[in-house]
Parts: sequence; C-alpha cells; structure tokens
Amino acid sequence: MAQRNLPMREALRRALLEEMRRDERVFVMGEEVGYWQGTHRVTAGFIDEFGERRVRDTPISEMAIAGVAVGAAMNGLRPVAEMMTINFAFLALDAIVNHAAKIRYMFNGMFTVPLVIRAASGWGNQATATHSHTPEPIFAHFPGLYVACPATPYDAYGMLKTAIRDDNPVLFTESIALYPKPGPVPDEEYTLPVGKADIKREGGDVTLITYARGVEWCLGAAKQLAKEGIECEVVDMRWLRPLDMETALQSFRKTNRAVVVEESLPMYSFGSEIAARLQEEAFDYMDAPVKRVTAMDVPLPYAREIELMALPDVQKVINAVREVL
Amino acid sequence: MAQRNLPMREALRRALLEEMRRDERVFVMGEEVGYWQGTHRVTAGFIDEFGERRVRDTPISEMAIAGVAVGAAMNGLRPVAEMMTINFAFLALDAIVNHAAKIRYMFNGMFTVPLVIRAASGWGNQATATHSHTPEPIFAHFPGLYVACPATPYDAYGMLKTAIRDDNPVLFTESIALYPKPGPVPDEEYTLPVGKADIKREGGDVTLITYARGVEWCLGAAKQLAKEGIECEVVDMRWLRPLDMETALQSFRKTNRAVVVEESLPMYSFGSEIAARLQEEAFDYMDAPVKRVTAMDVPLPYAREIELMALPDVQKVINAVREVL
Amino acid sequence: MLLDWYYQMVLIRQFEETCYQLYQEKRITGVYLHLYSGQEAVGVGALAALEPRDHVITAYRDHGIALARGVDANTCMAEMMGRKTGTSGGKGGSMHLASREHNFWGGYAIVGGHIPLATGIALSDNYRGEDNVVLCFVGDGATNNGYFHEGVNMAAIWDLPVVFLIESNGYGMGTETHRASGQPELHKRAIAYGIKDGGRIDGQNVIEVHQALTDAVAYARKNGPVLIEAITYRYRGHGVSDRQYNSRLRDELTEWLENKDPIGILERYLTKKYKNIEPELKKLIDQAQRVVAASVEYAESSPVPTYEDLISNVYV
Amino acid sequence: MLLDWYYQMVLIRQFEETCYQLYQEKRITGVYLHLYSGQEAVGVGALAALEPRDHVITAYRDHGIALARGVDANTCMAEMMGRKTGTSGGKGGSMHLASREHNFWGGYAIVGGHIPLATGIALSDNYRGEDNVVLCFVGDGATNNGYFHEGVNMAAIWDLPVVFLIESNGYGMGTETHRASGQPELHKRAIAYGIKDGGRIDGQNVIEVHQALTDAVAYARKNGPVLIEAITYRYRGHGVSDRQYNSRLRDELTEWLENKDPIGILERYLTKKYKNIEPELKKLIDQAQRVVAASVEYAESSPVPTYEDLISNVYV
Ligand SMILES: Cc1ncc(C[n+]2csc(CCOP(=O)(O)OP(=O)(O)O)c2C)c(N)n1
Ligand SMILES: Cc1ncc(C[n+]2csc(CCOP(=O)(O)OP(=O)(O)O)c2C)c(N)n1
Ligand SMILES: [Mg+2]
Ligand SMILES: [Mg+2]
Repeated sequence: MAQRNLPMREALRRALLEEMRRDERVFVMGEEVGYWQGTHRVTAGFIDEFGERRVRDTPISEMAIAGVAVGAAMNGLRPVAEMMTINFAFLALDAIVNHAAKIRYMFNGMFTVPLVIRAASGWGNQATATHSHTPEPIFAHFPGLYVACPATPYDAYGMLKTAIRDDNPVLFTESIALYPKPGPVPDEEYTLPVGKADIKREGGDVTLITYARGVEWCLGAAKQLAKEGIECEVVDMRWLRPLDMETALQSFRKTNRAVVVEESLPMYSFGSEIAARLQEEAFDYMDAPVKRVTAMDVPLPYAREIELMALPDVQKVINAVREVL
Repeated sequence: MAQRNLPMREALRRALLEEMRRDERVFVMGEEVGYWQGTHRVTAGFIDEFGERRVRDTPISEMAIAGVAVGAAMNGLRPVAEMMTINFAFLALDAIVNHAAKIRYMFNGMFTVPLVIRAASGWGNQATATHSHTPEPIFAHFPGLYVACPATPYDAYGMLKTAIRDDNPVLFTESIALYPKPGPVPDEEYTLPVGKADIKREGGDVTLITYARGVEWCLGAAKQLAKEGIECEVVDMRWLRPLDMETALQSFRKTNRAVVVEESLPMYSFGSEIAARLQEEAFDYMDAPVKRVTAMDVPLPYAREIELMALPDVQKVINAVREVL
Repeated sequence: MLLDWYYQMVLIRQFEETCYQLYQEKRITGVYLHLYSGQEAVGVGALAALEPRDHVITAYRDHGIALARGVDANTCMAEMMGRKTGTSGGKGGSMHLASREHNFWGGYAIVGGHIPLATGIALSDNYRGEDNVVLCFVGDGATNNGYFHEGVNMAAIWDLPVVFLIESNGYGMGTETHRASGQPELHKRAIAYGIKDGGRIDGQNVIEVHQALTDAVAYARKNGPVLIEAITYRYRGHGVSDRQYNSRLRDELTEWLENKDPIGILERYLTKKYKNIEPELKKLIDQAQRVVAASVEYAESSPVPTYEDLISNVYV
Repeated sequence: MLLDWYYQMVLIRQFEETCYQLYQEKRITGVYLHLYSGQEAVGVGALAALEPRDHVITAYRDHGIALARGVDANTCMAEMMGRKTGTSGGKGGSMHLASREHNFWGGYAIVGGHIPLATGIALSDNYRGEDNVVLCFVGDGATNNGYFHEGVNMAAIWDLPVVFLIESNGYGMGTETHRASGQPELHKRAIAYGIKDGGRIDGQNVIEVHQALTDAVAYARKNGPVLIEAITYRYRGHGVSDRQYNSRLRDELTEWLENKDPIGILERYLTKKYKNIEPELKKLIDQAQRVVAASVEYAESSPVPTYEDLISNVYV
C-alpha cells in the first residue's frame, strides 16, 4: 500500500480535512484556528477552503468553546473544538466533565454529543508551570468521555477520524513534542478502533506500558536494552478511556515484569491505575513490582537545565527496567 | 480531658470560629457563607459576630472566589474560601491548580499563599450526575497544594485549624454525609499535623486503607468481620497530599493484605495510587493483590434505588476483604 | 389564548405545590427541588412567544418551563419520583427535565452551564440556514458567572438568534441581586456584548411578558441576541431545603402573594374584561388539579429504574 | 519627569529589541517571549500615576511593566535567560517577572487569571484599612474571558480600588478585537459592573496616558473600580513565534511605527518644546543601551539553577 512520511501535525491535518470534506456537519472552532492557521498549524489552510462558517475563530473563552460545542453537538453538528493547549482546558473542566460527558446519561440517552475536543499537551519547552501540563488521566477519571492520545502520525490520523465519527464526546490530546515528528501514513483512508491498545514493539523480557510521547522514550530504551539482550515489549495504550487492559495484561502475563511510563505527574495518574490493575488482575504473574517512570512531583520550572531534570527520558526508563529485572 | 460530642459540622464551625477570633487575618468568603448562614451551616452565626468585612458573601463566581482568595492570601490575609460543593470547584480548577498551587514555585518563594478552600464533597443524596463528585484525587494530582479530607469531628476540628495556620494552600473537603454525624471533640484546643495518617482501628489480618467517608464503611465492615474472627486494621489517610504512605506501609507489612476503599470513581484515583504504591514499596509483603472498592464507573443517577447500587457500602468492603483473605 | 395561559399557570402552580407537598411526605426524595411558584407568568408568557420549531433551555428551576412547553405532566412527575417513565428515565430528576420532541433542551444544574449550550444550539440551526430562535432562561445570580459572559459574548459575535431572558427573582439562593451584581439592572449588561437591550419587564404580568418576548423573539430571529430582564419572585424560597425565612422575607412574600401574584393578576384582568368568566376559570382550575393528581398516580404506579438503567446510556 | 518617561520608554524598547535579538541567537530559549515594543507609553504613563505603595499586576507581556516599575534590568534579563539571579530565580521566565518590594505582583500566563488576583490584592489592603490602589493591566483578548467578568464584578460589589487598564493592542494573538468582542469599545463594559467608565485613551501618548491614569487612580482610591481602555499596538507580533505577518499587517505596522510610535511622539513633543534637547535625549538612549548591555552580561555570567532549586519552594 502506498504511504507517505508525514509529521504528526500533517497527519492530523489530513484526517481533519478529509472529515470536513466528507461530512458537512463537521466544523472546527477554537482560538486562532482560522486566519492564524491554527496555533499548531493543524488547521492550516482551512479558513480558505471552508470559510468562516465552518472554521470559527473564537474569543479566549474556554468555558464557552467547550459549552457551545456541546450545544452544537446536541443539535446535530459534529464540532471539533480546539483548546490551544490542554492547560486551558482546566477552564473548561466543568463543561467537559459535567456537560459533554454527562448529558447523554442525565437525560437517559435523549441527547447525543458527538464532539471532539482537540488539545495540544505536554511539556519540555520551558513553557513553565501553568503551561506544561499533561493531565490526560485527570480527564479520563470521568465516565462519559473518551480520551485519545496518539503516539505516531499513523495513529493520529486513524484515531482522529475515529474520534470525529464516533457519537461520543472525545478528548483528543496531541503531544506538542510530537507534532513535527514524521512517520509513515498510508495514502488510503483508514480508521482505528476506539479503545484499542497497540503493541509498538514485541519482546519477551519486560513490558513497557505507556502512551503518547512515552512511546518514544520506551522505544528508545528498548533499543538500547536490546543491545544487552533485554527484549522489551512496548504497549501503547493509545486511549486512556476506554482503557484496553486486556492487551496490557496479555503482555504482562508473558513477561511477568512491567514498567509504566508517562509524561505526567506521579500521583493519582496513569501509572497508578495501570500498576493497580496489573497487580489486581495478574497477581500470580508478577515476578517483580511494577515500576513507574513519570515526571517529578514538582511544577515545571523555566530554566532548561532543571526543567529537563524533572522530565522522564530514555535513561530513566532504562533504569526502571533494570530495577524490575 | 473534658470533651463533647459534636456533629462534624459543629466541630468545623468551632475550629473556624476560634481561628477567626484568634487571628484577625483569617476571614471567610464564598456563596451564602454570610446571611444565609452557610449552605452547610459551618459558618452559622458568623455574620453576626464578624460582620461583612470578615464574612463575605460572594456572587456565583467560582473562578473569582478562588482567584480573589489567592490574591488576598498573597497580600497578607488568610482567606478561608468556601466552594459550596466541590462540584463547583471544577470551575475553579485553573485558579486552584495554576494559581493557588503554583505561584509560590513560579516566583521561587517570593509569594506565600496561605489559603484554605473548603468544599463539601460526596454523593448519595440523589443530587445527580453533576452534583455528586468526590474528586479529591484529581486535585491531589497537582503539587503545590495540600488536600485534607477528615473523617471524624475530632479530625475535622484539628485538621481545619492546621490548614488555616499552614502557609500553604490547602483544599479542605468535607463529606456531606458526615456533617451531621457526631463524635467526641476535646474542649481544649488542639491541632493535628499536616499529612499524617491515622489508624482508626487496629487489626492484624487485613489493612483497609481509606479516607473521609470511607472510614465509616471500613469500620462497619471491620465490626462485622470481627464477629468471624477477622481483624481489620483501618488506616485513614486523612490527607491525600502529602500522602502518608509510611503509615499505610507499616500496616500492610504487618497484615500482608489490603483493600483500598474510596467514595470516588475507580479510574486514575485514590485506590489506583495506593495500590500502585503498596506493590511498588512492599512487594515482598504481598500475600494477595490489593483490591479496590469504589463507586461504579458511571455518572450518578437520580433514582435512589439505582444510585445506591452505584455506591460503595459496608457489604462491598466485606466482599473485597473476603477476596484478599 | 388568555385562558390557555391561565390554565398553564394554574397547572404549574398546582404541580409545584403538589411537589412541595409530596416532598414533605417523602414521596419525592432527594435534596434538590426548586419550585417555580410565583414565576409562572415569565415561563408561560415567554414560551407563548415562540413557535414549536424554536428552542428552549433553562436551569434547574425547570418544572414550569417543561409544562409550559407542553411536556406531559405525567412524565414530569414521574421524573420527580425517579421513575423509568420520567422524561429522563428517572436518572435526571427534578433539575433535568427535557423533551427533545418539544425542542426543550432541558434543565441544567450547574449555574450558568446551560448558557453556552444555548449559543451552541443556536449555532447549529444557524449553520444549517434555519432561523429558529433559542430562548434561554437565566437566573439573576447566574449572570455573575463566567459562563454567562463567555456564552452571551459568543452568541453576540456570531449574531446568533438567542433571547437571553433573565428571571430576576431577587435572589441567587440567599443573596440579593444588588449584593452580587455591580450592575443590578441586569439587562444593561447587553451593552457589554453590543447586543439588543430588551429592557426590564414586569414578570408577573403574562400579557406584558408575552408582548415583550414576541418583540424580542422577532428581533432575535432577524438580527441576533437580545438580553431582557423580567422582574419576578419565587414563593417557595430557593429550594425545598431553603430555611431562610425571617420576618423581612415573610413580609416580602406576603406582598408578592397578595399584590403581584401572576395568576391573581390575570384573574383580575379576565374577570374585569369578561363578564361571568368565573365558572370557566373554575373549570380550568379543576382540570389542572385532575391532571396533576393523575400525574401523581401515574408516577407512583410507574416502575423504578433497574441495574440495566444504571449502566446504560453512559455512552452511545 | 518627561525625560524620565522618555528614558523608561527607551530602556524598555532597548530591552525588548535586545531580547528579540537574543532569542534569534538562541541565547534566550523557550517558546514564549511576548515583547512590549510599541506599547511603552501605556506602561510608563500608567505607572507614573501610581505611588510606590500602590500595586501593579499584569499578564505575560510583562517586561515593560517590570522595568517601568523600577525592577532592575539585570534581574529581569537574568530571568529571561533562566538564571538563579533572575527575579524568579530562573523558574518563572519571561512571563513571570515580579518584585514584591516594588509591589509588582507579577506577570501571569493564563489569560485573565491575574484579574481576580488583582481584586484579591486590593481586598487585602482594603481589609486593613489602607487605601492603596491596584493597577491591573488587561489584554483586549482577556476581556472575553470568564475571569474578567467575575474578577471585575467582585471588585465592583466590594468597591475595591482597582484600575483595570485594558491595553487594546488590536489583537488577542491573531484575532482582531471586533471579531472577539460583541462590544469592541471595551471600556463600555464598565456599565455591566456599574463601575466608572474611564473611557478610551490614546495609548501612544505617554502624557495623555499619565493624565488619564492619574484621574483614574484618584477616582479608584476614593470610590472603587475604574475600567479604562488604552489604544495601542505591539510591534513584534503576539510573541516571538508569531508568524502571522502578511502584507496587510505589514502596512499596519509601518503606519504605527512611523506615525504613532510612543517614543517618536514624545521625542517630537520634547524637541518642539525644549530647544536643543537632542543631546540630552541622546545621552538617555546611550544610557539605556549601556544598562541593557550590562544586563545581558550580568545574566550570562550568572549561574543556572540546580537540582536544589528544582525541588525548592513547591511548599513553604
Ligand atoms: C456553578 C455553580 N455554583 C453554585 C451552585 C449552587 N447554586 C445552585 S442554585 C444557586 C443560585 C442561583 O441563583 P439564580 O441564578 O438567581 O437562579 P434562581 O435559583 O433564583 O432561579 C446556587 C448558588 C451551582 N449549582 N452551580
Ligand atoms: C486561558 C488561556 N487561553 C489561551 C491562552 C493562549 N494565549 C496566550 S496570549 C493569548 C492572547 C491574549 O490576547 P490579549 O489579552 O489581547 O493580550 P496581548 O497578547 O494582546 O497583550 C492567548 C489566546 C492562554 N494563555 N490562556
Ligand atoms: Mg434568582
Ligand atoms: Mg491584545
């Protein structure tokens, strides 16, 4: 099958563009998605092709971006609302959790909320404490919402199309650090199933469970460890909700050892849930405790040197793997 | 020592009243804290004693309640801001996480934010999906904040005084269901240390780790199980941040079995973190997987019958204990 | 038309007072029950200004709006009692009535949270080239929330046909408007968004409400958002757990009940204008009582939701 | 006084253009760097209207405010470069300058987030019976955020002495004011809070800014909040990563640079009014250049933070 190397931002852009061409009900709204061409250029060129009706620049009003999108979705459209970065989605937490995620349930199925909220996520750009969150697990705590976090251009394309076509509200996060990273994307259209994890690398010695940018660190660690004959299996969860524990458990039952890697903070987070589930559901397979690699438990500082110290990296993953072997 | 049986709401009220009398810089603000006497009557009578200067009714403006309190704290006061219920704190998440919790760090200690945000929490009143959150772990994910969640009038009194006197921002949650429940409170003033868990019941067979309203379910289960000769140790974490894992681990190293009980939703939550930590830090002591008892992974419905099905209760704790024995 | 409004107001009053009674008897349970008694003319007059194709949305004080929109009293009462036959299958309760077929998009419990939804609902129709209006009820207290500011402004910049109707009932729970709003003449906030200021109207006079809203709806359909403020009063406090009544409030309540009751005002108007209309009014009152009594029976004989209901409709 | 303002504006311009240069050379790194070039008269004129006991707070476009408030250029530049000697120990960066001793409460990066802080800072002083004023800079884009609505309204109901000064530089990132605000004359939003409308002023004329702010500050000190709007322009786009420049914007920029530059305006005023002042101006320009050059040296020779700094000051 013909394919092309695309940076993740281009893969996302292509998916969104195709969906807008395919379905008149799909439109984008958010800060600077139009004339500015999108802060992360995912909507570059859209305003020219689709005009102001379908490409809506909004005020700096996160509560309303989310809330208006919910209303539009309830009444038959399929909004793709952009939070410039997920940090600003904190201002929309109520609209996302109490409205997007709950309306279908509260009214017992009377309304459908086919909404995608896209948000750039992650840290490591000296963006400092308020602008450096990776809080996907926080949103994934709440039922009623799906949370999608692609790690490659291939996944980004297929998952975004899936998210747009799904009738449930989806928080779709995009790692800022991954936007420019290229990867192969087939020319032919495809979608990827909701809530399906993906084995990004096979290996029999230890399972690395991660998502989004963590995949990069895990694959980096796996490559280095392979030189010493240690084979890591890298499980990319891809969706934090629904969470495909089956795939993770299958791998763990094979390797009997796991490290969970995430970009976010350590407490009450992704690693917490995965570790809890592994010991709960595969206790008899545990040859070692599940270790977690996360950012340090501090707000992120500006100065590059200390900012990098606080973040996960390949070496920290390697160290954790050695601990569980 | 002389003591008195007080409902938790009275214990809280007494603590707050004493602190306001003791320290002129302490004041309360929030929706209906004044003339309405406080939605949960924790500030009943305050407006008469302290007047509008120190007892400030606010508009329905959660972002500003938190944000204004932060500014006031930075500039030398010690606000006790009330979120009528923690559900509305979602609207203040940014102000709490990005301002209250981060300002000290971002400005490298230039500012101090001695702020308490009180919020009534919990479900089980047919308050329905948007009004039934117990999201303490969500807030406790973020460094820079303390999160206090008392389970008894004794703790509520001592912890609230501590929170008010501490120079860090504290989210202080109060279980709605516990407000009317009485318990002994010494007449003499006392405070309780930040971040210290408490053994609410000793026992050698299994450790129940919980907080706030979960203590009630755990003690209830312990009582029943004791009749069969099963002795539960009940560890009340009291603070979700700082999290006193040492106390929990000590108990676990003794019993080798644990059940974590919480009122909140199952995923990326309190039970996740505790289970992850136990297996990580006491792997060699695990005789069984750590089980979790939580609310079901659904929004809360109105109808009483099905609402109660979704919630944790004594029987569910007992069942989980049997599974780990 | 006037008789129809009279009937609707009486029906709402009857429904609300019955709810109150049922709550005292613990036949309706829970903590939240916000009654519309006293505010009937706002809902009835305003909804009469809409066409069926237009849309309605409100906050948690939603019983009267649902009934005035024509939603069956049976399903409303069943929802109060958490029954499977309720508008929301017993899962939404008092604060979350809705009916898609009536273009009644529901009651919402987070103060202000429904305001951007109104803008979004309007956006959809506008996107499709339809000129249906959205009528969005807003509490006085809600106008101080960020949702109001952002939601109204977004309707303004996109010229969407939304009528934001503020029900100024004097309080947001216990706080008087002037203690919560720097600008207590709330309709004046229209200027902050460059939208039409629909002014302040007497919310107790259903005829005046209807007239003003007819104008506002016509304006909105053509030109974009309108902000309008109706002065009204809630007889049953904020909600059933409101324990705020002191003597000042009691005097205030008596004054409204005696001189500004919306049903009384219309009744006086009708009896003055039409000779011998009393029997007809009496018939309508009887009818309302029968409908509400039947709704209680319907609700109480309806099944409660089951485990299946608990876990269904979290997702599509 | 005029010469002092002139110096401050030149210092800011010099500082900002140096930052721009350093960023191109990767001697300042990161993604956020929002320059104040073009807006100097607003900050300088407004701060000149304050007493030292008054307070200042702003958003992330904060370099000019810090310098105009008298914060040492060395520590500001050190913060840009993430050094231990920076105002915030290198942990806050460009968007988070502050100086407690100057009652400069900082730059804040969440749009609108600092507005309630301003109200809270004012509340504290007011609580203690002090009549110090808080000057809160607000972006035009920020006025559409819930924080603005709630924060200003709360200042209004408590009559707190806050001057909310909107820096209308035409854009919130790339969106023109009229596309984001239903009411593009932002000062008119004062009426929504029942506070003093300080009107619209020319933000490029430091003398006019100073005069208007002197009035506003005096009013606020006595009576409560003021909302005032200064029309201005940012020369360096939204931030250093702004890649929006098209020909329309280039024409616009040229027009402002040539005819409405705040330094140029004051320069023309001074040279017209005072004979032979040019050498003095030249001296001030030289001085500013020296100060900024020295600040770069200071910053680059300062130590970077260490692990100890990374983990300190999370809590008291
Ligand atoms: C965001 C939020 N904050 C607080 C509450 C609690 N609350 C429920 S109703 C209410 C008062 C609302 O007053 P108003 O908007 O005037 O409506 P009314 O009850 O008078 O109809 C408050 C504070 C809430 N539901 N949501
Ligand atoms: C809540 C929030 N939303 C979005 C952003 C991203 N953002 C940063 S600056 C900005 C534009 C602000 O414009 P304005 O208030 O006019 O200030 P100016 O940059 O013109 O000084 C935006 C959208 C943010 N920092 N915070
Ligand atoms: Mg009201
Ligand atoms: Mg601007």
